[in-house]
Amino acid sequence: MISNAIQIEHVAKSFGATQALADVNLTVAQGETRALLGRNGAGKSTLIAALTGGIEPDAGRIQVIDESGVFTTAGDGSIGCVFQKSTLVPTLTAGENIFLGHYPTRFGFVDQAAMRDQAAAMLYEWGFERLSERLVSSLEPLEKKVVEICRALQGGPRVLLLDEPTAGLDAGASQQLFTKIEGARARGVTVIYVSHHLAEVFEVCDSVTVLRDGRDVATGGIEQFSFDSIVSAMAGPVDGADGPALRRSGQPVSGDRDRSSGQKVVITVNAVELDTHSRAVSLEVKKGERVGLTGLDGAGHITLARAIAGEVRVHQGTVEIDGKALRLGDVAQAIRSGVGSVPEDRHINGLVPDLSVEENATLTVLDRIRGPWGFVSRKRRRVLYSELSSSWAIKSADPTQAVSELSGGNQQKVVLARALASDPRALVLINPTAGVDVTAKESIYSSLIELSERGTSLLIASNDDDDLAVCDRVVVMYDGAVTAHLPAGYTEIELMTAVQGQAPLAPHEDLTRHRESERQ
Amino acid sequence: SATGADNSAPMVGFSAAVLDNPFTSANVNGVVAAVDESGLTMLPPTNAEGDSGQQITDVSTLISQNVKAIVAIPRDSDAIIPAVEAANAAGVPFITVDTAANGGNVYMNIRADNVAMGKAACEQLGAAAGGTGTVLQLFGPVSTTPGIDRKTGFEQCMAAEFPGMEIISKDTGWDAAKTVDQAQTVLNTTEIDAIFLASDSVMLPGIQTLLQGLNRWAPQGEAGHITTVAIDGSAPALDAVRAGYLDADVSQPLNLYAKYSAYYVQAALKGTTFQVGPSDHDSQIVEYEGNLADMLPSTVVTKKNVDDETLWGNAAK
Amino acid sequence: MTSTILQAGTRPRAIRMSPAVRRELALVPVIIAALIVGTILSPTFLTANNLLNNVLVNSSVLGIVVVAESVILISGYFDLSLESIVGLAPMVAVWLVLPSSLGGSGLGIPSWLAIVACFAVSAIIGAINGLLVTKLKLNAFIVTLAMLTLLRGVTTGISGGQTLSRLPAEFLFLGSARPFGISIQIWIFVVVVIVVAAFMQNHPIGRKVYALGGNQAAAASAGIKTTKLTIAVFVFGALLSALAGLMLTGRIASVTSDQGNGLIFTVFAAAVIGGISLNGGQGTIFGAFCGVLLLGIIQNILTLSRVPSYWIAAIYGLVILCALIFNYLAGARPRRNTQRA
Amino acid sequence: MTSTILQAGTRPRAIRMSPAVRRELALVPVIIAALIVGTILSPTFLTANNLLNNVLVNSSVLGIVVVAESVILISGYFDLSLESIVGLAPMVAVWLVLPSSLGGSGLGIPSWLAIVACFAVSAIIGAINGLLVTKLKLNAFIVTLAMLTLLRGVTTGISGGQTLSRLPAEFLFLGSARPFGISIQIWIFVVVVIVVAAFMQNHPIGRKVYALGGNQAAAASAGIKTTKLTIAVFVFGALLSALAGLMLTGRIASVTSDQGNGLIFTVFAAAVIGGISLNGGQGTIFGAFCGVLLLGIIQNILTLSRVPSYWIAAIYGLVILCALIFNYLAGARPRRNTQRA
Ligand SMILES: Nc1ncnc2c1ncn2[C@@H]1O[C@H](COP(=O)(O)OP(=O)(O)OP(=O)(O)O)[C@@H](O)[C@H]1O
Ligand SMILES: Nc1ncnc2c1ncn2[C@@H]1O[C@H](COP(=O)(O)OP(=O)(O)OP(=O)(O)O)[C@@H](O)[C@H]1O
Ligand SMILES: [Mg+2]
Ligand SMILES: [Mg+2]
Repeated sequence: MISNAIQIEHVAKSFGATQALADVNLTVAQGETRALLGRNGAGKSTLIAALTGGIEPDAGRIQVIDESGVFTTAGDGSIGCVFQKSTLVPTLTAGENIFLGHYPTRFGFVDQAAMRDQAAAMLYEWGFERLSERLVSSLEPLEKKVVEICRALQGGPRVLLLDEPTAGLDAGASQQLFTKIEGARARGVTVIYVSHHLAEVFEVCDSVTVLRDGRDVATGGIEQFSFDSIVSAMAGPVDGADGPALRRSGQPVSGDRDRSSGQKVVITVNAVELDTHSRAVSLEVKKGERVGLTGLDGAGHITLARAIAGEVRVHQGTVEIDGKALRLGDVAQAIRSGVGSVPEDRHINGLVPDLSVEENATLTVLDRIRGPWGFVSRKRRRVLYSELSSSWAIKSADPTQAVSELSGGNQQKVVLARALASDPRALVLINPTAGVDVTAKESIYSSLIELSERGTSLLIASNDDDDLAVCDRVVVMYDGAVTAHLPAGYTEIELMTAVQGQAPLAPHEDLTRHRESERQ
Repeated sequence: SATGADNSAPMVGFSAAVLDNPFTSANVNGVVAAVDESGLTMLPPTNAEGDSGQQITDVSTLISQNVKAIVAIPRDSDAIIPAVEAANAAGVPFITVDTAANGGNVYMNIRADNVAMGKAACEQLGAAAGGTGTVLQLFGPVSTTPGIDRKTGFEQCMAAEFPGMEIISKDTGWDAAKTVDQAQTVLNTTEIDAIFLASDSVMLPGIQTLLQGLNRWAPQGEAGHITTVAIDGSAPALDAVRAGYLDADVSQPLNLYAKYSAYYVQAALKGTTFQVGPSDHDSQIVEYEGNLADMLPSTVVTKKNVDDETLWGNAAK
Repeated sequence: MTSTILQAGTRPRAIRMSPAVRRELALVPVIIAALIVGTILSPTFLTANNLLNNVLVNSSVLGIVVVAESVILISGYFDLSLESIVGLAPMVAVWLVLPSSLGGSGLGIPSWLAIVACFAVSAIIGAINGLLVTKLKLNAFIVTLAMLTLLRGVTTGISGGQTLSRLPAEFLFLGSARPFGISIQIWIFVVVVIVVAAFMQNHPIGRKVYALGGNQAAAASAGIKTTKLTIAVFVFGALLSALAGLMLTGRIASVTSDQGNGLIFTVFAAAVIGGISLNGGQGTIFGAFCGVLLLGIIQNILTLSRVPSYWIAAIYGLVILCALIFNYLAGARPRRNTQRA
Repeated sequence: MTSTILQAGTRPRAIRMSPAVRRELALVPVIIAALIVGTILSPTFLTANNLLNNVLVNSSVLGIVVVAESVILISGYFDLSLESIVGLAPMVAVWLVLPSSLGGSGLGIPSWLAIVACFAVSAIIGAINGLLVTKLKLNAFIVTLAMLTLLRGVTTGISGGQTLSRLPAEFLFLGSARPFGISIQIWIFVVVVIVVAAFMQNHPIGRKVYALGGNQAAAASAGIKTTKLTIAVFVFGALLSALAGLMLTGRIASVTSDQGNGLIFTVFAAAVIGGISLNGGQGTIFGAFCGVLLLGIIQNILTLSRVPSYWIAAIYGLVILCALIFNYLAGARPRRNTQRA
């Protein structure tokens, strides 16, 4: 008989006025892999936190059951968890992070050698040989994510909770993760899998639960669901207020592709070398054009975008806006020259959490909304903010609410509004829809399309296929150099190949094909 | 040595408790100058910055440098004892100035009687105020020997001789700003007839400004004069006595501290010994906490003797 | 049926004060309580004379340094060396003016020039602090701690440990002038509070300081020149502290070589009780002003109440601790203050 | 063709020291340089007598408080009140023992019991600090600052400002015993350093303290009981400081009411120069030990050299500032130290 490993009954949790979980009921069988889906703020991460004991539910009962008995905490090492937000200790080594709090000991002291060797062995499986001795603060985002996954797997947990584990992973690493999940499932490990990438869900999960407004609104075997049925369960009965109809992930937008031919060039990247040993990159974006920029982690596309936005300097080369050279490394001058930018991570450099929504949205133009005496004019600020908030549909209680109190999707819209406050001719967007749910994503896309049609040039640096699908063409970088220009209508295989630097395909090719065939 | 101490004169060490206090630094400068003048080499004074533990190390470091005698202004009479014992063990004569050591084998304590100073101030103040009214006592922290001794001398005398006077006491922490804060609050809220300043070098300029603001800075005999007596004998205080703003000031024998520090260092190097009884310079050598102390006379300064050249406040000009 | 996002927007929400305002007002009842206690304990407490000439005058120097420190704290940094500028700046000025017979330099520089010079010296010190924390990215706490030790040492060195008194009238003016019957110290303090508060609340530069302290990276990517702004903030703090030092010198009619020592602890206590967050980006100048008032009132009550002087310090510490706990219970605690000191 | 992942794994990489080790060793050449300078400046400097009895003995009390503070800093917190425990703990113990004629309580409690009691009091103070920063989430800087004021006041209150002397032999032992001809203060200091260093480096609890300071949320989600651990760290720091206080009392053969005042600034300077990060999670006890040694040597050189006394404090501050800048130039600076103090 298969017993239920996870049993959740009538669980509720509020944070002040926000009801994160209203009434959740969920049972997951031993060895099952369950997808937990829902829009931003549906309560997925809260439920995961309740399962690990990180938060105490206000009501209801949670039981996590072993084959042998009852255990309930992550503290004893029987629950492994990859949290949505990084939970690594940056000042410790990767190896120590993997064993955090559960060290192998000898005579009561930590057995450093054993810890090092075991961590090295785990990381080796992911292709990282010398990672275990390095400080986490010096790791790349991808490497950090792998360390987090290794920590979740360390000690052979019986239950695995994965909250958006593939965020930040590239295709190869994602496949490696799926292999691990497969292996764990074979050992009878119970898995809860949270993701906004529905393709992954169809690839790895046995069953699905959809949360909406803190309630479980749909549960069943994976075979009972389609892409569309999941999306409609997540969104609830549609009232049409949330933007255009949903498209299937990765599907290109229709539209007039030749709209920008003959227009003048707005962004010119002239023989930019990102660092001493990389080759020159040149690039042009015309008025009203939407250009995607992508590559593997560390390929340089993000750095190039940041350089254009004025955030970083480069080794060599110039960037021009409307023919005038930018002083790189000077954001203020970039803004004055007509560049707006959406930074890579809204939590790191997009928002000042304690300032109000309207102040965040107008932070780039403080000097332009002055009244008499040189002080900030509250009236002018409010007028500007009203325009921005209506064009981006920012939902906040009132303009003076602290931006930290908004939902992730709305916070992202504030960052977009901030980029547009200076009325830029060129907009550089880095991962503009990161962590945003499907519906919010669509409304961002439609706003971006409208913007470009009114003449703003967009450069979208992203690893998200959906972001790139909005573009007129995609520039692919590999190891600091441009390797391909793909006009809209490229196939997924073309993109994958270009991203890999057009070299002969690696073993991952097989995995990718496998993934393709499974989807069909 | 590498620093070029080619001077073959015997080296003398000096350990100061603090250097950022005007009275102590006047004292240190005077002693250093007098000892240098007497033909000995004085090492730069060490500064314990108010830390008794550091002062023990300072003395120990001086001993390591083979000094022939040590002069010290102790931070604390008790906490200096291990330093005295270390000097005793090394056979280095130990002389204290101003603050005594309460143990160990001290060659000579050169000091004035702070209790007697408090008493003298009380007598001057009580007489000038006519033995009635309220007196504001601005005292030094009782964690310092001069602070506690002056306070004790003043209060004992008040209780015994002027029981009709009420005392309001405020701790100034030997801090000019705190003195003004405390005095301002009391003067603004209470009718005060007399003020006793435990240290004019710290307190007088601020009190003067404060009283001027209250229209109470008036010389003797004019309306609004507040009977004021202080201890120390700094130059501004002597000026105030001269002009009649201060009724009296008890001047510390700072010039004598300097002179007799050099004197006793020379005596110690020669191996002279002293007995309890009158000294050869108008003072009494007494036994104090188990050691000899040369109780140098402090001078009550009034308008009559304020121009006396031997007062250190006059010499400092 | 609405989506989650819409719900978040439309959910009923009581008319709410901004957290900043709530934090400031949290102190008002405490101040009122302190006033009541004072009135009960001492009949002279609740008089205009006591409140103006004792509480406010005694708080002015402290208060100006609190304003300086608050701006630096809001910018996300720390400056312990302000207290040493309170000592050094007037020492430099007076030393330049006085003849060597009075412990001065003997250079005979006119007072106004000496005052300009001491502000210049303070500005340079602030700029060095700012450069060290921005360009070298050294920790502000430890840099300004070393600077504090250095400047205290320089003050002692210049003065040779002496107190400089017999100051020219220009220096005494700041301690004795009483325009409209109220001490100039109060006027300066109040003007500084009003001007800096207005500036921080509504001027673009003030708002940039909040953004800098709230999230330095976000401020930088919004085009704010964080390095220059940080240096400017340190320079501003140093200049205000020099002003406070000159005011203190005016009050005590002298410059002591330990002037300002120990002040910084009270400065931090007042700022934090007044709602300035040590994490940067939070708190207002008006709140800090309330913090200064509260500490001034408590100090005044303790002085009036004739508590044995040995125990005053202990009671003062206890009251501060209670005020902090009260601040927490009033929900005034900055939100994300989970860990870092 | 290899994937990025494989590339990352195989990319050539020089054999490298861990940053922690690099930061520690950064101080060794500085210490050697200081030793050379000292030897040149003074013939008495490089003698066993000077190095042991002047440098090390004087550094022992400071050093133990530095170890205590380092553990608290590594845990991601701050404790300014340690210096007041250095004063309060021995004051409580001695007060309990001494007759009222000598300023004591007159309770006549035996010395061993009084010592146990003073450690108990210190532990309670540490626990209160820990509770306030964890349960109420108050800022550690300001809580321990208020606690510092309170405890200093209590110390003055208990003693009435007096110095207590004529201590029983048990209290003097810690100052005067010289096992194998070397002061017991040095023995205790060295043993404390070795034991705490081994514990922090290799014991699971020590590693958990590093995790706590590096990222509290991560530590909590790894099942580490962060609240309990934090309180334990504060209690541990308080106990070590009480030990340091008893050692200081042994040295000066008395307890003064200002014992420990001002110590904490030097404690922070030594810890940070020794590579302890004020951001938590970084630095080692051995590094802190080197920081203590360096400051002790500099202090000793300044005393031995003939620098004019009034300028010693300034030079000391300047040297600390230079050491910090050197630390930066040696690449030893904690990396993410961009902003917060
Ligand atoms: N610590 C908190 N304080 C206040 N509100 C919170 C807190 N944590 C979660 N919430 C709220 O609870 C709700 C559920 O959040 P949760 O993070 O579980 O959503 P989610 O489903 O994981 O969303 P996403 O897909 O964006 O990760 C949201 O409205 C969120 O704002
Ligand atoms: N401190 C708070 N006080 C009040 N409401 C809050 C607070 N924090 C969050 N919320 C509410 O929670 C919701 C958004 O929370 P949250 O940022 O966790 O959403 P999210 O979509 O999970 O974000 P992300 O994608 O960045 O993880 C909003 O409804 C917001 O009003
Ligand atoms: Mg979320
Ligand atoms: Mg989530």
